[in-house]
Amino acid sequence: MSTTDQPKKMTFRDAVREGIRDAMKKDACVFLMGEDVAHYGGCFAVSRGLLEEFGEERIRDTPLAESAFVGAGIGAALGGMRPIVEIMTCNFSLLALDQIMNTAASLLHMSGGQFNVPIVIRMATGGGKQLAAQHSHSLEGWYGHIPGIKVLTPATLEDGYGMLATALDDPDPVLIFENQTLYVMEGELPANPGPVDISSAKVRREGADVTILTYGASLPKSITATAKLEEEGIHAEVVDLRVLRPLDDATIMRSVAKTHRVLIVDEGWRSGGISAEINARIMEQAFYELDRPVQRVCAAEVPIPYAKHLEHAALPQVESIIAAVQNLVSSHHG
Amino acid sequence: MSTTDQPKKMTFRDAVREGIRDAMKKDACVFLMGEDVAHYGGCFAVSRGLLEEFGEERIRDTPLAESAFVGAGIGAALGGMRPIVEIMTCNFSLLALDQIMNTAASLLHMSGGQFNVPIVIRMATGGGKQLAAQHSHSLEGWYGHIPGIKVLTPATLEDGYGMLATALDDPDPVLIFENQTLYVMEGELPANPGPVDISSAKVRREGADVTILTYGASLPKSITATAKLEEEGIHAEVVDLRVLRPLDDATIMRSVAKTHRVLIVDEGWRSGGISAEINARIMEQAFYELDRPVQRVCAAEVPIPYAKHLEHAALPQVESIIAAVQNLVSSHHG
Amino acid sequence: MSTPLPDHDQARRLLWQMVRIRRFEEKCVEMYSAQKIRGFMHLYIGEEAVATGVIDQLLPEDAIVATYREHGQALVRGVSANSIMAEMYGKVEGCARGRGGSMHLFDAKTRFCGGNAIVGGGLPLAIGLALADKMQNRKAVTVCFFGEGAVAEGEFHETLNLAGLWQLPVLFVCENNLYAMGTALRYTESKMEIASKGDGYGVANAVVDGMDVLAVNEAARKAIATTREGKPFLLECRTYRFRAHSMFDAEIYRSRDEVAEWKKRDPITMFFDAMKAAKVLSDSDLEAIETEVAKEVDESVAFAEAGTWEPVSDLTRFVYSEVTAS
Amino acid sequence: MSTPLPDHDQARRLLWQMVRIRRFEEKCVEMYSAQKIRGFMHLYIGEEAVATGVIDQLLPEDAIVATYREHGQALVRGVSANSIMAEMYGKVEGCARGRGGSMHLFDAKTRFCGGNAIVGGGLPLAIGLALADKMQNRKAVTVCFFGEGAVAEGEFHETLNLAGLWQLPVLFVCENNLYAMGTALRYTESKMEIASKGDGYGVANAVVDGMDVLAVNEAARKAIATTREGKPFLLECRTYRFRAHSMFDAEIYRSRDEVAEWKKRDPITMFFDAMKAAKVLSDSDLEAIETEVAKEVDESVAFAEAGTWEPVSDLTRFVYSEVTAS
Ligand SMILES: Cc1ncc(C[n+]2csc(CCOP(=O)(O)OP(=O)(O)O)c2C)c(N)n1
Ligand SMILES: Cc1ncc(C[n+]2csc(CCOP(=O)(O)OP(=O)(O)O)c2C)c(N)n1
Ligand SMILES: [Mg+2]
Ligand SMILES: [Mg+2]
Repeated sequence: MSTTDQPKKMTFRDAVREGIRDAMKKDACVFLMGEDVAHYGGCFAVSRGLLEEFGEERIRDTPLAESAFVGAGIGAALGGMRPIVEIMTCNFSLLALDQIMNTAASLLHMSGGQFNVPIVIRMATGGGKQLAAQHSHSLEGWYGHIPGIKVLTPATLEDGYGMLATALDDPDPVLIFENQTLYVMEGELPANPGPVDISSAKVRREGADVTILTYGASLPKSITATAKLEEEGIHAEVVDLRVLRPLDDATIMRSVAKTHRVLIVDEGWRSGGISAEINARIMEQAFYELDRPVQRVCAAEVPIPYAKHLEHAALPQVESIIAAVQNLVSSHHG
Repeated sequence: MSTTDQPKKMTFRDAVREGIRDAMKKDACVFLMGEDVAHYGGCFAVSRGLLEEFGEERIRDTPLAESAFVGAGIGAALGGMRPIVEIMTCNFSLLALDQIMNTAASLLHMSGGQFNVPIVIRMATGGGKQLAAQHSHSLEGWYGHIPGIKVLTPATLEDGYGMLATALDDPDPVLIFENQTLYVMEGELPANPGPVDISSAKVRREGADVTILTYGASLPKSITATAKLEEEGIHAEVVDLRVLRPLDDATIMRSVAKTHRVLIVDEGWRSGGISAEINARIMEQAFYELDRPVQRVCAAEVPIPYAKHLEHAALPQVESIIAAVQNLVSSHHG
Repeated sequence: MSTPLPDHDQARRLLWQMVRIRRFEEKCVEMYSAQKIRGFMHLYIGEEAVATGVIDQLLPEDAIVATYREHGQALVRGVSANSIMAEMYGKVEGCARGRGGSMHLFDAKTRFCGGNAIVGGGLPLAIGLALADKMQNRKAVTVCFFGEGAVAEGEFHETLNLAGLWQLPVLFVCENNLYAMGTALRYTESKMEIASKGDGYGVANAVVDGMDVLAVNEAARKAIATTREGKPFLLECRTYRFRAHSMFDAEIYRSRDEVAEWKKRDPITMFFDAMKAAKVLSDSDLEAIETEVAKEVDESVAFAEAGTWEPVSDLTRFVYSEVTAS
Repeated sequence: MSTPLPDHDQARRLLWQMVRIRRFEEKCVEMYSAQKIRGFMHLYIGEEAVATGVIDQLLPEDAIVATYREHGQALVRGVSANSIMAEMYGKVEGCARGRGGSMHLFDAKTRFCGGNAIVGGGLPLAIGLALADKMQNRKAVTVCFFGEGAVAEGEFHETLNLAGLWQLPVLFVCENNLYAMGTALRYTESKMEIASKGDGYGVANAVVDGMDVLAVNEAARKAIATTREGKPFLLECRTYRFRAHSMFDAEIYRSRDEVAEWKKRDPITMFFDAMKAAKVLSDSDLEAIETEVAKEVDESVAFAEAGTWEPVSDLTRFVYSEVTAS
């Protein structure tokens, strides 16, 4: 086992790789398939080395055929395997969306409970690397609309490692969105890491003045922002949503009831993103707790541009988070 | 011309057909393509008779190849044509989503303003006909997340006829979602019908007590509900959203400021549907106008089942709208 | 009929299955008119020889992936007529609790993996099932039925390539009935030969007269022998649907003459006449079958009528599994 | 080189275009290292003969659809080196205002319809452009470039079928460089011959040595003659990329020997040596070209350096057109 008694320094990428490796060691039914996962070592080097360790059958390169290999993963799951299907990035997942929505998400209900689909689909998500419009989508929140799937967004090494294990144990389709910019994030994987729950949001930083609800790449940005805000005497609480479907309403509402002021930070496009749904739930469940209307910092509603300054302006940033919080806690009405 | 000086009795289906016919007569660059639009006469008989009138080139049957014929429509639009591409139902549009999001919606921005895409994509949407999970999606609200496209949801004969003309004049991609259950709706097409605006919501019924924001098949249901509510002395205003992207915030907020109580009725799944975005905008723009938290009546978060009673329970209905309104206007807090 | 004569048992079994499909679906039409069945319903009448001939060759461990036109496949596979009729009634006793209806028959016991209403949607699923069998060293095969209309979909291409590349035990059965809804093959395929498309993927293939149950049965036997050795196979069955595409089709796209012409090659009549001429079956066999089947069909209606509605409170059950992760 | 000898002008033009691509991209690498260029950048080095040979045969009214590996196509088509370099710098003077970067070069004037970063995504677009030309009775053709990796995508299949079915004037140019990122063709195609896949769609096809610019040029001439008559054509060019897939590729999937072997067939060297031997070109031609190209490339850097940033306030421009519906 690659797990140890000591916490280990590594990157988020390494943690995801360890998660895959340990899952494959534990269960012979687990296999990884996707474009360039084997001989190339994974587009983001996540699976580097795994081909040598597990062989071509279980670390399986696929042709560029997103619909067929995702569908094949669904079929393999029905057939008793525990496939981890990697779609290189969520931008290409649109090609497999029919299989995801019309098959994976629907099969159990539509078959009256007979055919559950224990597939895990991993994909990279997000912008920030100047990859332009067709390679910078953040679609995780949008996927959260689909009943029948679960949507995970790990943003810590522990989750990068542990969510996969839990997802593989889950009898239903689980989508894991790994933000591209997090792969290089360094941290410590706890000793003897294991599965983590995939049902709760987590308070990553306590604070009484304002709640920041966020996930993924916006989590570290939000944490950085709170340090700055602390200097100004603003104590912000940061909730890492972790799971976008099903949302953990209880943790969200608890924090709302504590701070009465809420900012949602989401790298997805604003209209109809996960930020909208959270707004609606707070409206429905905690309206009378609010001192101010909930605010959002999201991606601008544009295909994300290549130029650095434009891309920067299009995405949530530490500065925009700070400004939004300052505005929320200022004494005047919005 | 099929237009006349007299209003004409017809169905919504006929109105859409007249819209296509008149557009094709007016502009030789307009053509219709999609599965079964020609020799079959259209899955919902919308294009019945048009093959005989315009011939195989302009009423063009396609193979089952949603991605390629939608992409071909985009290319034809770039090449100076004004294609109307029919995707039989929105359920199958998932197969073309890459072309819609990554090409049609992105091209103009990504090319720095050089390549606009004047395509119109029509599709049927919605449940209510016992067609089960894979044939009952209501994805129009979900499509509203995508910058670069416009999303129309005609629910009157006038809009069924006129939105197409305006959409064809629009230089950018426009998606028109025609609710399946509306095709048989009877009404009058006004004399000399013409293009209608595709930027505004419309108050279809005035009322001072509560606002119902809705569109598509839920519009007639809402209107029916208000008649019942009227008997109880509840005066409900009904706003037909008409356009889900871009949303007409001004009309929405005007009604909110008038009634202070809002119900959104949407046949899409609740979480992350258009109802969520409207919630968020009211939160942001009219929070202090609200007497009560905004409420939603949406589709249950399930793949829509076949059995009539289950399907009925899964979708917004006159009764559920009435109950929600009653709850909203009742004197106690929700 | 160039295939060897079957023995009495085999002939009787094939005839019986075809008659079951025919009579069952005729009853479905009746029940549709009586508004007991709703939604889309696609009939297999005219195409019975295909499902019958193919599925007859399967073992219990094999899997089936079908389309929305799958009553025949389900019946032959052994999904009970009762549970299918109840499904179409929308009753909880149906093979999908009434949630799927005609287009979504499911039965885990017989590895009947549905009923899929997305054209081409079942193809990737089939190779996945086959991949699972292969990776777990099981000798099972997966049979995937689809119409000729599905051949134009990208998924056909992606799937056949993977099947050929990974040498997966899948039998692809193309039910070429010449029309996809109302669109004739000549409007949808630049090359109308379906079977030979397998060549482009290194997938062995054959064409068979889909109105001739013996020919289909024999072709399936050979194809499955290949498949069971771990090689994919594409079998094109040339057939015809005698009825409209679904219950909503005015059939303006084909002539009555064309339909009449094809009906002369009714798979049931043709087969029975040949077997009778060859003295393998007699009129009394057919009579007995008809009686037996009539009883089965009537019972299925009674069963469906007596069925119950799933409580509305169960609507949200099975969006996710009820067994939680261990 | 079995193709007829070109005259001096043609030979010079082909060499010049190839050298332009090579030197321009070498400069791009430099600028990438200097962090002036960011994001994904895919080099065409080694494959210059393909774009050069094909695009040389086009008329101004023809359209081009390319991939994310399209610097070469853009340059040969006449998109200015200045505007391409500025684009990669992210400057507003770039051919897409700096919004597209290396993967999304666009130029309406030359009907250069992009730069597409979705593998296979350009194929449907190309038949649509061709359909528009055909419906409007224009004699233009559309050329669609794509890698051999795209062949496995469903869109390849759907698109070739439509092109064959509707007889559309598209030249499909498959740049078969043997790898899709790090995945060798043998891991992705059950049948590795690309050109002959056209047969399945009734699309005429040919294979050509993609390292031999004259052979490509001649094959393209013939293919385009077919295309201009309204028939699609699939031209497979066997080539090789000398560099990594993108700037992020450790190239663990192929051996240095293999790369070295292919470099012996450098399209520029091979062509120049042959032309020199045939006395069509001389060293001084090459020198003049190098000087000319060096100047063009240097100027493009100066142009890009001098360029300006699009104001952030313009971020939301062109999500929708600025001209409103009339
Ligand atoms: C992806 C998709 N597109 C369109 C449809 C609508 N549709 C249902 S059946 C059908 C025709 C399919 O024809 P074919 O594959 O030949 O099968 P057949 O009905 O003839 O058995 C169409 C277009 C669909 N269900 N799925
Ligand atoms: C639909 C899609 N899937 C995956 C990718 C990631 N990707 C970019 S280039 C590439 C390899 C494509 O290879 P090929 O088509 O042979 O072109 P080449 O890069 O060799 O020129 C991959 C997998 C993508 N851009 N689009
Ligand atoms: Mg058919
Ligand atoms: Mg390649």
